Amino acid sequence: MPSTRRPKLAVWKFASCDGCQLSLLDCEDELLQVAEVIEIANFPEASRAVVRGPYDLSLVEGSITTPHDAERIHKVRRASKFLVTIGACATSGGIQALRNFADVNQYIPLVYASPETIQVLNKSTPIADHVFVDFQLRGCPINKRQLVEVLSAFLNGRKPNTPPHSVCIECKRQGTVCVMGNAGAHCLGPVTQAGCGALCPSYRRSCYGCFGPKETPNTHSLSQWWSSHGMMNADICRAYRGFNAYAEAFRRESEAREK
Amino acid sequence: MTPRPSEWGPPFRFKPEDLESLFVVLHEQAYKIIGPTVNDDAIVLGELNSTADLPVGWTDEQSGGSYRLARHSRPEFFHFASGPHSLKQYLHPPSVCLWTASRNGHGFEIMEKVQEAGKLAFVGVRACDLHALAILDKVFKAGPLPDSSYALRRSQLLVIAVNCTSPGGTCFCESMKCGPQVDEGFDLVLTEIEDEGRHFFVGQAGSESGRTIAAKIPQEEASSTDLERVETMLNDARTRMGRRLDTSDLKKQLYRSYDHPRWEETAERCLNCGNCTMVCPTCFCNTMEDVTDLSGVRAERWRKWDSCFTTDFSYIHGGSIRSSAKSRYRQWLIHKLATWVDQFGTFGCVGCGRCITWCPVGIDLTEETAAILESNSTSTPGMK
Amino acid sequence: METLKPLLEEHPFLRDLSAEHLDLVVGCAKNVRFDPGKYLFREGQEANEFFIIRDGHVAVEIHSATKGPVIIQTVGAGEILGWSWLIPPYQWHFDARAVEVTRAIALDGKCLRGKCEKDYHLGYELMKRFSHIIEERLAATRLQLLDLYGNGI
Amino acid sequence: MPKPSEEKARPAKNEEKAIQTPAKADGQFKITEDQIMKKRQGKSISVNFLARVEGEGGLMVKIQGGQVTEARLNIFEPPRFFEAFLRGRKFNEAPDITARICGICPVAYQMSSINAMENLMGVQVERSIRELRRLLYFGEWIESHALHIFLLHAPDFLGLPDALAMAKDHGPLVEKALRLKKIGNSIINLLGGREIHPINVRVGGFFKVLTRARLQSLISELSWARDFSIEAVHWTSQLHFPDFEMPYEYVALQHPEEYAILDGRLVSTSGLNIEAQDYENYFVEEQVPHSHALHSTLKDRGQYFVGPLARFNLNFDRLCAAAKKAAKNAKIEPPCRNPFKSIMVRAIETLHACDESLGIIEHYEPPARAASDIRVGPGTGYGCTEAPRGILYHRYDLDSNGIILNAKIVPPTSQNQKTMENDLLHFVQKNLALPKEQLTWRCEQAIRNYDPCISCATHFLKLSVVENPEE
Amino acid sequence: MATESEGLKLRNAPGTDPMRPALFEVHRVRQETRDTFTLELRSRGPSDGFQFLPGQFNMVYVFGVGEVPISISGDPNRPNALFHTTRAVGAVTKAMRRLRRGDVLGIRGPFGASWPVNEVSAREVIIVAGGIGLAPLRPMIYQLLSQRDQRGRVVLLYGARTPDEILFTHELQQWRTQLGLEAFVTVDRAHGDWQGNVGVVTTLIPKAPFDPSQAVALVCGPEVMMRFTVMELSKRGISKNRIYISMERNMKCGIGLCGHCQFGPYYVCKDGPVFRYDQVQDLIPLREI
Repeated sequence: MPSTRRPKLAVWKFASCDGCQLSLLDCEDELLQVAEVIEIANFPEASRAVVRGPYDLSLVEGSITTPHDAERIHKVRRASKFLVTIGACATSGGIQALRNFADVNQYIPLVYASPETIQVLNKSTPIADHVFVDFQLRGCPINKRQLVEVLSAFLNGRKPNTPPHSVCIECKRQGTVCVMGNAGAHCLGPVTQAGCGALCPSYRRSCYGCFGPKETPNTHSLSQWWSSHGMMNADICRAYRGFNAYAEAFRRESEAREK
Repeated sequence: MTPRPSEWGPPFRFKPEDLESLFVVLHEQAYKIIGPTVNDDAIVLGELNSTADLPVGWTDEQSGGSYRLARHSRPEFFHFASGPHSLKQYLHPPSVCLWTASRNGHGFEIMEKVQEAGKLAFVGVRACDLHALAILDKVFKAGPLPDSSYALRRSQLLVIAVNCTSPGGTCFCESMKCGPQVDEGFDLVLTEIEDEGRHFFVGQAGSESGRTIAAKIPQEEASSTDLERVETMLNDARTRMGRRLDTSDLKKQLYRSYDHPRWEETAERCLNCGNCTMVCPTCFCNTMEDVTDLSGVRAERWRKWDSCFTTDFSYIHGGSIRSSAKSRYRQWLIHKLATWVDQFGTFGCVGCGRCITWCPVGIDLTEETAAILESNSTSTPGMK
Repeated sequence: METLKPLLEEHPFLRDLSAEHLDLVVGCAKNVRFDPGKYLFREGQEANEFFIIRDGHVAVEIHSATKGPVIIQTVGAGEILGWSWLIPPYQWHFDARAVEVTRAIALDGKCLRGKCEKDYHLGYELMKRFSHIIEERLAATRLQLLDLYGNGI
Repeated sequence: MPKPSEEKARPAKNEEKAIQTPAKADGQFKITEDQIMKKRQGKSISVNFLARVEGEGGLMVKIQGGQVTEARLNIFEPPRFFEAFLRGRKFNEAPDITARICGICPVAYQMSSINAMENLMGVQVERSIRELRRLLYFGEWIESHALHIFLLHAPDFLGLPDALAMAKDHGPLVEKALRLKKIGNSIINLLGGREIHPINVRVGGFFKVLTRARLQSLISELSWARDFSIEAVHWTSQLHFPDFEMPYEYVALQHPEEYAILDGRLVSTSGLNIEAQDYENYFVEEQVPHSHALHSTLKDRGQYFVGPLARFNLNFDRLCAAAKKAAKNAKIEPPCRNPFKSIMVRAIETLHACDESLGIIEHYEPPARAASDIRVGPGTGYGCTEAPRGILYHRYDLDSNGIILNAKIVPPTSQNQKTMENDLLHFVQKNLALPKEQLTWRCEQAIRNYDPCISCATHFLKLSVVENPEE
Repeated sequence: MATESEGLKLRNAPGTDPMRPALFEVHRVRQETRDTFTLELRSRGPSDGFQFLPGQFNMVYVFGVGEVPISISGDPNRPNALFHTTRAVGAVTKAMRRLRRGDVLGIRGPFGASWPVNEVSAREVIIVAGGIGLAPLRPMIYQLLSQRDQRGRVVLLYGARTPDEILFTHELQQWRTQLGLEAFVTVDRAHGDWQGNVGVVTTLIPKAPFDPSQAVALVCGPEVMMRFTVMELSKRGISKNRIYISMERNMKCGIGLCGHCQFGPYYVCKDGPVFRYDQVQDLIPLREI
């Protein structure tokens, strides 16, 4: 229900490419309306003005990769009534979580001139590994229609329509011809959560998992199928090691195919 | 086939180049023509401007989890099996706005969305898909509270069916008694005949409007040889089904199979991605999505295709009724082949094979069902 | 004593007990009456009897330091209360408090225990009947634990 | 469920302060507020959190005895190690992986990486593919420039905190700006599938190419955008520009016929003229302790300046006629050495991008095939393109299976970093008389001249994981 | 096919689209327990009242939030007012609780099969309710008590979680004293000051005063509770074709077109929610059906 007081919004950035918070600025049609119904209280990418917290809604982008950020996220949580993570970095560690699979000892010879000046955690981890998250919006990047949907749902006190089912359902609703059945592509759609608009298949490309694992993903069966159709384990492993490599289901499957 | 002369017109024969005149007539009657056409490496349904848009020289090769568009050397228009699309896309669209509402003071008002439903003529409809249409009719039209938007779209439909003489690798309409011969629900049925350089169509009207349209096609009377040829080709098609399914006692057998170990095995392969339900021409399940704008002034209700393979599908407060993959696959298959019979007096499966072709990992409904039937004697009790 | 025999004879709990055994049981029975608020027994006390409630209403309670008495079950007319007398160390685990005027037949467990030791047939008969009651209570308790009405499903 | 630590909520007021404090790079160059207080005896300007830039950075200027002694751009955006984890990936994954370096200029990353791969494989794409790529890239220029001009940079000139505040007094302008930005985005959307991290580009071409009709759907909005860009050039020319000029060496790509965007030779205002693949022979990078981004310099010559001003000064004659005319009307011509005027140049480039895009659409014939065949082989490939912020250089070494052995990526912001600091140094020196609050704001503005893309800049660190046991 | 239990099925005013909600205004909000409340609604449109049969439900829409199925809890003989009693557990029901007098709701219905109104009229009726399950039974109680001259005894066995969560306490008292309802209430847990029964509702069945050879049983509550209740009722000797239960499933359309509420061969929305037990007894033990 709209109330007289506009809820206060804050946007926070951790390790990320900025694309997800940029999605908010990319809502060209809605941006001014958003500003009418929500007080944009703390959004450094857009404004130098900062309104003090606490914030009714915090959008958190990026993963935790430094000791400092591991502390900062707790402060953000304390300042936020409702905390929504946006994007693959924040919900699964992002592309930078690829480091989580590396052997740190192999990294040491590559360390550059003054490594002691930089403190980085071994792993890039999602926000929910550190603090309680009220809602996670998936995607690398998030879909801006879904972002507006989450904001609308928040403002109207309803559950956002961001179904956890497969990309396939979204894909077939659009009438897109399946690239897996039809072109034998190594499509991650059947194990990936919908939300992007089943974009890749509509461009005759296989899904590469930007939205992370769907609910109850059967990654094992999909890999088996690929494997029986000649795909090498190294390639299967790489397929799951994308922008949601550290999401549980993808991580497990890639590790199983790593040998 | 038992001809029904009262409705059906006399069989006639016409040249392939005169198929164009059919298109002309349909356009004259303000129909938008929907039919098979090649797009994105598949024979899909799309709007056809002329017969040039038909997939002449194209066919398909289908098997579990695989569909390949292929060239063939013959000049036929309709030499292929079911593609990824079905009439469902048009009659029960994947996403429909049912109404919009806007707030005023304490209250709000609701405005019904006027459903657009132009006159659609479907060309090249196979028997399997016509049976699927009949099933959708039962679901959406036959009950005490029919779906008005479906009924509206349905009422403006014209069906130019084609007898199927090119069943695919995953077809089993013969088992389901839904093909390959078109036997009901059409306005005009065509059989395309091509052998030894002779290429022609045999047509027959199945309704009043079909007769009117047929009359506009340059034609000659079909000879008894022509009709025999049709019969032979259909009989031949019956023997070339890529799959089969034993439907005798199927419902009872499946009702006894709820605890069959096969479900568990299938669940290990099943991706619960929902592809089978999406491509199925009869799967009608749908969900409602209530959306709002940012200001909270406008709201909309959308109806979208849904799938029983999601956990949300059976969610009630406290959790999902069907949380295991096993229970979801079981729900789908038993619904198609057993409970559907109790609900609508027919199987929910027409044997088009789409669920087999488009399952990303090639799970085969006929194979799963056979496995259950085969070992059912040892299985545990279920519903009587 | 004579007045109790017909009562006990008809009670479902003792129905079909042999005349001989019934006499043994009757020999251990006496009438009791509790005013509201009176305790039939208290947690920790020696458990030497059980009750066949004739009328009234008894709350079985457990006392918690912070919540005070919490009722976990109520027992009413026709029901059997108490089986701690059967199981060593023969101590009550709960409090039993009369909620209203409650009349019951108290059966001397100590006496019955002795008789059961001597006569295994009687012991078996009684054990069978009590195990049935225990099973029912256990099932009901499990349902209670499910917190059915709170969470749905 | 909340972890216990969150349940012990501290008073909100303290949190705020804590939260505003930026993430610091590390121990030795950590600038805490205490330290800043101590330095007040001298004087220092510090902006802990640079707003309206992409990514996270701060700046610090130290003044002692009326002399600016130090100016630093602190980039505390956490390093993400792209070059490290590109090792072992397949060549065709580079466009999508490197796109994730930056959400604002993903197309630039995709184009540079694709150029590098195609350079390695000796692929020449057909003309219409190249044209589609230019169109896609122009979409990014339009989107990124519109964002920077109106949402990030203009508020400084108007003394406002942000574009939303601007919308109050300049409503129609902000609405038009958003419309312009949207047009850039819709080009990317149509050709690439989505605005951020498009999915349709690949080594060799595209996954799917569009029909003429689909492309033509862009025409009417683009025509509007072209007209509005002329207005935008005029509008920006009316802003007040601080009197500040520096003797920069500008570096940009140069193409014989085009205002270079996709390819060309690297040239500079001081006579540099090399093949892009010789980049590493002429440019070096060094690590500075206060930043997570490497500083790039020209060997023996030091700092240089890439981006719109560089392109404008080096390639002015290749701008479309309309852009040249608009520049003339706005009284700006090369050489322009006032970095604050980059806002005008962006508007001019936007006009050029709209004009060129219309031309591409008008002459578009769909290619016979969406992508050329490619042959995977070992070798080294180089790619350099003009991101909205300046040249973006990629180099890859592949093995015979197309697996990446080494990757090097030099984004524009890291190349401009030294110049930015130098600007600060001189700008502050020149404006010491300004009240501190105003000077601070001006310093921020001076940094925003460069449209710094900090997320890009930081990925650049070579592998620098420090073993740090997680608690 | 479908249920044999009687009553109106899928009734809707002629000429209106069953997918389009009718507007109702909140007339009164009554907080029943900590999380359960009753809304009294009045039609906004021209209306001769809201006719329904006991056991039927409506799809209730809160503007901008969503729609949920909720059984009707009012008196079928007072069609001018529509009552819904529900617990605030999801987004929609929580939004419902925030509604105040004058706020507007969308209503689609009434839908579904009712309790066997005619079959019970000359018989003894034993009603077993658990928790919020009393709400769908309340219209039936009203109905039965209104015909008490023509009928046998009505026994209500009602289990709630705690004494604070007993619904309709005031009415229970009234029904008991004025209309002769024999009501027995039990709670799962209570403090020492509670004078009533403690224990699950099934424990009331063995001693409840009804004649198993005559009585019809109506049961509503969580599925587990209904399973055990049917077991106890069967022990007492009521045959399964005289036991009725009311089921809950996910519903989106309410009229059998969306598929969500499938329960074996049934659609709970149109073949139920009220089922005669023998119709579903083979389904009940099946898991995840």
